[in-house]
Amino acid sequence: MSGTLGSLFDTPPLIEQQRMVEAILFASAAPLTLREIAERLPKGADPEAALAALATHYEGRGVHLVQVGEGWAFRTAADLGHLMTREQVETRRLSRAATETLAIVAYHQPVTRAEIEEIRGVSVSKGTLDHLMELEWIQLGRRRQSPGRPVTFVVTDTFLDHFGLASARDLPGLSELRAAGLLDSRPTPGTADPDAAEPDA
Amino acid sequence: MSGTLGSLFDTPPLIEQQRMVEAILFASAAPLTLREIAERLPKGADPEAALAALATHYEGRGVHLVQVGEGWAFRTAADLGHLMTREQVETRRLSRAATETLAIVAYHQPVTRAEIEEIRGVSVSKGTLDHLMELEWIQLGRRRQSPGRPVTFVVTDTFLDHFGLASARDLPGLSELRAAGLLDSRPTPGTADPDAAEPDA
Amino acid sequence: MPDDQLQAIAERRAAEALVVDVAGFEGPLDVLLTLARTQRVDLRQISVLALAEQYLGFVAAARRLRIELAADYLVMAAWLAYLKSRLLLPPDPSADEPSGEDLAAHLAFQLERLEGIRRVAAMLMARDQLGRDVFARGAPETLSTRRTVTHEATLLDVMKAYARIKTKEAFEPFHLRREAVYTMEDALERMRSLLGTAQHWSELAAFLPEGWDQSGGRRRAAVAATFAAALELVRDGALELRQDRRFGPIELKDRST
Repeated sequence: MSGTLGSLFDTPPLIEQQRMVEAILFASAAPLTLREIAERLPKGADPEAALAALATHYEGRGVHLVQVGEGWAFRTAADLGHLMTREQVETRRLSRAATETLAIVAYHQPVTRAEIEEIRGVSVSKGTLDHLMELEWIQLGRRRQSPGRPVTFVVTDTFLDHFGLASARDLPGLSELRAAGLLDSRPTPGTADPDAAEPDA
Repeated sequence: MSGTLGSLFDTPPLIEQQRMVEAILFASAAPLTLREIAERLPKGADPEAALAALATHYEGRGVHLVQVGEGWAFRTAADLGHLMTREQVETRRLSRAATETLAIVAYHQPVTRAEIEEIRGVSVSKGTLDHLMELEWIQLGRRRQSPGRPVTFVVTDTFLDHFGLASARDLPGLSELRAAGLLDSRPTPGTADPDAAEPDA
Repeated sequence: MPDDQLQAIAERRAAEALVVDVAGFEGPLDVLLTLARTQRVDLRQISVLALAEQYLGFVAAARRLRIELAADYLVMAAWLAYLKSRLLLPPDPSADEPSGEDLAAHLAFQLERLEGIRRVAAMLMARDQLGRDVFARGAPETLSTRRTVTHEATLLDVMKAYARIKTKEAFEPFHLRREAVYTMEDALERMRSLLGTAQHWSELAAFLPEGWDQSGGRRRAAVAATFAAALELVRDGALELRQDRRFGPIELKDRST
């Protein structure tokens, strides 16, 4: 039997598609994208509808269906975290420099190293960026189309997954920061900032 | 936060206990026994009742609550097992050794292994011949009526079929190969690597 | 103690803590932000003049305590001293420079932006985190991949392969066929070891190596090499050579006897 075999038959009813998506997502620890899910469903299936039905079914349960960037995953309900002490992974507390750098990347992305330094008022040690990249919370984005073509940093889906964010637009306090104009790029008076660029893309 | 905190409050209702068992079993790496589940639940909870309710809730779903030995665990429904397997067909180029061996069999059949080696100028591994036999492109012919009665190899109908030949005699002769420019060409770089494989074709 | 006295003590302690903790700061902007907080006003309404004075006081205190200050703290001090002068002096309309107010506003913006990032960073860290509050499936069922490999070859591949075998020799790298060459080095070595045996005049041909004394190219090669080696030994004074007549046999004799 294979997934492609299904195409020989009629597309299964939505309730059956829902079961399939449920099984596929349950089996995976990492989020799966809509495309990855669709690839494993019979032809003609509607993964989006199945996901929506599934999300409703799991509302209020001990396990939730959550969206993580482009992907979907089952995660335990946050209010039950205290029951999972044995599953808790011991993580080293992020240093203050790393926490701030991560926040700057998340809220100002795509952002160059020079911009991170400008915001923190202190140089960024390579170790900090390396550490965040090792955690797979940040990654290299596109090069900035400005002199020197500096690399930019952006947050990853792993970051969104870790902090339970459906997308970078759901970052806490994002709208307040934007409303206060704190995400604007304002060059120092009297200097032409070569890296000045759109704060949000 | 800790599990013991729950005991300070009243025992949560069964539906809440069900949520708890659901989350605990979902996050656990291994099946949990009734006792292990009870240890993680607030005092006064009834894990048996919660498990029973949970099993009912998951009946007919894509994921089932199943008993594994002494323990309990979630498992994807058996009828959806095919979704957990990804079929992948990879087409690879035949290795150079196999192509040359196949060519010799086609042009010189019936031919013994020793003769193939003499023509190629290098030894022919049994693996190469086995591989060609698995592909059903060559097969054993009559034994040669010479000392040792060595086996011979001939091409199969599958080979002729695959290459669109009515018979092995239809293969172009050396002069025709030369006319086609094939004899003047040095081995093309792409075919020089005996194991050169195209990952996807 | 009266409140104002208590507050004075608290402020002094805070100032001391600032200096002692200088290593704990994440740069001059961090120090400024901490100082700005003591003004207990909205960062937009902050007195940059007062802030500059506090920072310069902080740097002076740190130097009095002989605390090594990183260059960027001193750069900031110099910049703030400049900013202070710009704020105190009336603007020079002829100077093509940003006004003191512009510079002060930008500093206030930087401080506000840093504080904003710190606020949201704290909010971010307070979220439910995977592996701490929220958990993924503990026993993921691995997606097995059943890989079927098919091998493909075209008729052209087969024909080319055959062509390749049949024309292999034509493409073999050029090798000198050395087996018909007897080098002078070989001959010299052989002659040296045989010198002692030539007590009397002996024919050169007798010194040809075994297998090279038949006719043909091999013999010619051996004769040439042996003759050249003999000439070499004559030059060294180890050997005498003679030939009675043209094309006659060449004879040699050990010279030491």
